[in-house]
Amino acid sequence: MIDFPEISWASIAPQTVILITALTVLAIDLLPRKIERINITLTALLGVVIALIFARNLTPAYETDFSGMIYRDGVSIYLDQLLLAGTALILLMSHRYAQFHPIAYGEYTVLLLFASLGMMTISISADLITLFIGVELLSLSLYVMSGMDKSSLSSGEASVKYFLLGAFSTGFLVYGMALLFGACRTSNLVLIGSAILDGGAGTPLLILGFALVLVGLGFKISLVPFHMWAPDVYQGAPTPVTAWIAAGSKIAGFAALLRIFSLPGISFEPFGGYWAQAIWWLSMLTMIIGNAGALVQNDIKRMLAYSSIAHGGYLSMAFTANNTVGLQALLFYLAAYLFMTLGAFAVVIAVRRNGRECLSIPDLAGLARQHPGVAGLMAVFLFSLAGMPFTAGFVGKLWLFGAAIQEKYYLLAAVGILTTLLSFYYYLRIIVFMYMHEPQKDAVFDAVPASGRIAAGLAAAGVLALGVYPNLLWKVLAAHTNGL
Amino acid sequence: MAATLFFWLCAFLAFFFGLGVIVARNPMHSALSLVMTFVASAGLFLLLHAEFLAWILIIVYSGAVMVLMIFVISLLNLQRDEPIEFTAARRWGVAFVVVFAAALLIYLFRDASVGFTYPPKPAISAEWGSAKAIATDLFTRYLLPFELASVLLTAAVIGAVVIARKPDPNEINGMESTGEEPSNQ
Amino acid sequence: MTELSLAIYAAVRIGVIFSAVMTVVAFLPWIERKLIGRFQQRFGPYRVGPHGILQPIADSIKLVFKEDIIPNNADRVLFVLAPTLALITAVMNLAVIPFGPTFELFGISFGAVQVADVNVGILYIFGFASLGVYSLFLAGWSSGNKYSLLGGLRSSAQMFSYELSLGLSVVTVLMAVGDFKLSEIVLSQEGGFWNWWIVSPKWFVIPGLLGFFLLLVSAFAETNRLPFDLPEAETELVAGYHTEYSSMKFAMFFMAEYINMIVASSIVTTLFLGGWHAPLPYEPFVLAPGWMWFAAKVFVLLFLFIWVRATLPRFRYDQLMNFGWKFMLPLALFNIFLAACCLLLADRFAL
Amino acid sequence: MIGLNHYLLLSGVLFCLGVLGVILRRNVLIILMSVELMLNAANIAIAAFSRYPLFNAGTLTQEDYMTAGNGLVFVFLILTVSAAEVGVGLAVVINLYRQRSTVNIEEVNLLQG
Repeated sequence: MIDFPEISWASIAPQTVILITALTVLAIDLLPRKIERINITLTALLGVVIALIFARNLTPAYETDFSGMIYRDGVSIYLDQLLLAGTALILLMSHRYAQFHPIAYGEYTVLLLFASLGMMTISISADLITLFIGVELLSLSLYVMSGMDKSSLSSGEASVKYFLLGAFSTGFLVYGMALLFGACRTSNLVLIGSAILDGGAGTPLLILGFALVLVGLGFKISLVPFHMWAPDVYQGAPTPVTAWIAAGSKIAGFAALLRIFSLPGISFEPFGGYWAQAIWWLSMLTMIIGNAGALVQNDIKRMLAYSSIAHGGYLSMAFTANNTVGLQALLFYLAAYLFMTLGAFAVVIAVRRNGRECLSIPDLAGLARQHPGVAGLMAVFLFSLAGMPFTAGFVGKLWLFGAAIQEKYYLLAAVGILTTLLSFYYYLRIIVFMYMHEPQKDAVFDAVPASGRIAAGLAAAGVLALGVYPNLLWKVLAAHTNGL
Repeated sequence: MAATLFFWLCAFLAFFFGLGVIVARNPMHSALSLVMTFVASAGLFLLLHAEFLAWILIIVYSGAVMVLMIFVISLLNLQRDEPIEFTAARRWGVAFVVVFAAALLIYLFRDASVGFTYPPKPAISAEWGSAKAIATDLFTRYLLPFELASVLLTAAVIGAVVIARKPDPNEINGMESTGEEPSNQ
Repeated sequence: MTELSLAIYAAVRIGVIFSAVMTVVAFLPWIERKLIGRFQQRFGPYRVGPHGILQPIADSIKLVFKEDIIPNNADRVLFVLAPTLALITAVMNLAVIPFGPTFELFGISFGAVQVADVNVGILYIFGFASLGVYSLFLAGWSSGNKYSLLGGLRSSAQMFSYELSLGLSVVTVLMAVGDFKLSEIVLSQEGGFWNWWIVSPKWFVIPGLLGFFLLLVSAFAETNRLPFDLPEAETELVAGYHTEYSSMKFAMFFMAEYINMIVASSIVTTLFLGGWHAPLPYEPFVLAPGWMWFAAKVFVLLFLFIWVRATLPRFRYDQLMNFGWKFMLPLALFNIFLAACCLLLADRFAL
Repeated sequence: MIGLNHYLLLSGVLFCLGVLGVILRRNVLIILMSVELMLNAANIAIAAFSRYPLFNAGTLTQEDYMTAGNGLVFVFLILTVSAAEVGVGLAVVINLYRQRSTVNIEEVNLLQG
């Protein structure tokens, strides 16, 4: 007989709750009676809220659990909360979206929850195996979700492109992990860390392994040479799915980078030298090409895709800086990025004209006349994405650039600031259209439903709160990053 | 001696059929080459004393996954592909991969920790690689990833069914209005 | 023992087992035709030799001398490969079947009547069975004939649908024995038919019976025998995947099918019917050598195969799929659960 | 005598073949197969690594590494996951084929900037 290990439910409580919620939704959806969409949404929201409560009550323990599989530190608790908040917002948006588009809502919700579960698995991983399964759970769910609108040719195309590039990147990720395993003969990140400190740093296997893992994860967070898929997938996928790819998948990707490149309990000093340099280039390229690409876009989703690529560049700056300030800035900026991106997408989903999505920028002309509230919220998100003062985006950027300057990466910070200035052009262009252009002929915007208002409002509250009182999060972050 | 021969046989087969996967014009031949690559890899696993994995590889990959793949190929009635065109971008891609491969192999050779003729691990028990050893690890230390893998399979089943089934006409027409052009079915 | 003598013993074992099975395979069609004739109140083969006993020889002469045709639009390599693969995978499976315990001849022990006692015997058999799927599919696909293609598609869909319940029905026995080794599984059923897994009190009979039923039905499906012979349904598909085959290539499929029948019966025997153990552990029964008991059980099962063929009509395709996925698979999963509960209970009360 | 490097070389070559396949081929299904080739290469590497010991372990002892992890479980889970991935991938491809009647990735080009 096998002696089963002690199971510490407490440390995976949020994940367990999300799993149970997903299965419950699946069971509800299987009931022979037709189920109203609102019931599915409410069930899922309830589960997410319960999980959020569990996540808030967790106390960080700076040691591995589940025989070395997970690491429940402050960072993971923080990321879990962030991802759960994001899931709740996406649920609200999807509810509105499914009213107009033929997606199988029950299965959609289940997959959405599974995707979130995958992301939350990444955030607690202390082992390459757990991390890999988390990445795959997240990716598989998102491949399917991006193809769920059967009435749309572009949705099918998006799912194929996302799948192919995603599978390709998985190949790199797995091979990289195989080499890491080979270099240290263990898949446990903590042990890999101690093996590196032990004198393993600089071995070819290790370098190659980390490089391939970086390529694999680079695809997932669309860092520049690996970003080709992002614009097409963002444009083609159903909008709430795009939002979750932009926000959730990117946060999860950075969580994976954090887990691998700053191994639990150890800073990445041992190989900081190699990684700072590699990520310096990636970050630079990403900022320049992401922002340049966004300049010429006319489709909002495509523009947001390039904007999200550019933000990946800002975020990865923290890995170059490779210090505590950088880590805190990264975690803060992830929260800011989550709220402003989801907010912008929430508005895009909420605003419709004659039942159709307004996907090109001129479509939004005159929005402020009819829906001043929604237009105002959109302006807040765009200002924050651009980095105007008093928004979360500003504080986050300041913090990130500060971390880079602290480590004397002046050129990187300068490029960051310049590209930020550049980005004002394309963000403000939307605001100009919303406020200063006459509406198009016979353009009447549909009424914006409550779910859309709530989602956008909550996101805006987050953006403004973090922008005006960054101390709210600062203390939490200081406490959570203590152990690193 | 026999083991050495067996290794070279499997290695040659794996390489030969691996090449077959990417050069065969007919998708069916590609798929069958992949099956043979998996069989050869299973041979390598046997040589590494990973008996259980070797058979799992054959049963799961050759027996289920690739049959599914072949099934799809013949359902879609795919004929021969166009020959590979070497555009400039592709030429660069090939050059990159070849350089990358050379770099990879040089790196591996340089590594002091992996000697060319290093003998197999002496301390490995007879149990190593058996179903029992893997099961014990899977149900104790790797319990969490194992459970997560089952969640992943659930997600994959749901996803595959949802996306591959024919759209229900009511599902499409019953909407208040569809945002984009209708599909061409 | 030196390596050389080991090799010689192994060669002897391979030779004996292979020739014995091939003899049975040669006469099985005759037995089948005779029996079916009787079931249908006619005589069956009667012309060649007494009671048609030389019919198999006549048939094989005919097959060898027939013209070997390869259709013009066939994929030539795969067309030739398919029947070879069918025969090879079938024969390979014979290697791990424990036909009998250690036997002695002229005072020399030849080891067990089994070519190789592989550690993961069950997986070995599943592995080759799953490779066998390709032979039928490739035969259908490479013929360049739509009936063949349909037959091939059907066979692969059917075989991997039923492979699931096949695998799951075996899991119950594996749980109880705790080993993949076929010889271990046989040894665990020592001492009378009440210890055989089909009725073992260790799990209160029911999971055993259920598992036996599931395995038997899946085995019928895996060997493409009636009522699961849709891949070659004459009335709809001419002859399915082997429509275009003639001469020796056809004979290979034919042989593979009969070997597969024998392998399937042997596996059922090994897993559920006590392998080469005598039904009663007492004097007159245990005197007969183990391989005889094994052969007797296999013949009973082969008779069952033929009996079913003579009795049941063919499934419709959708019925086949529904039966596999909606009945067999859930039942097999439930059976595993049941068996696990029974084993736990038995363990708790030290039965 | 076959050493670790033989396996690693083979695995590296197979990995590169997979990458080449993804770059060169335009048929979605063959791209998927090439990805499987890459994953298979990783599996061979991991299995080989767990069979051969670490040469220059520093203060960490051999036991530390042995208790650290079993690569075969890693391989097992990678097999599981990539099988699921193929399942989903084939479904996605079927969906594409229904909509467009093609599996050539170059003909799938509605979305452009």
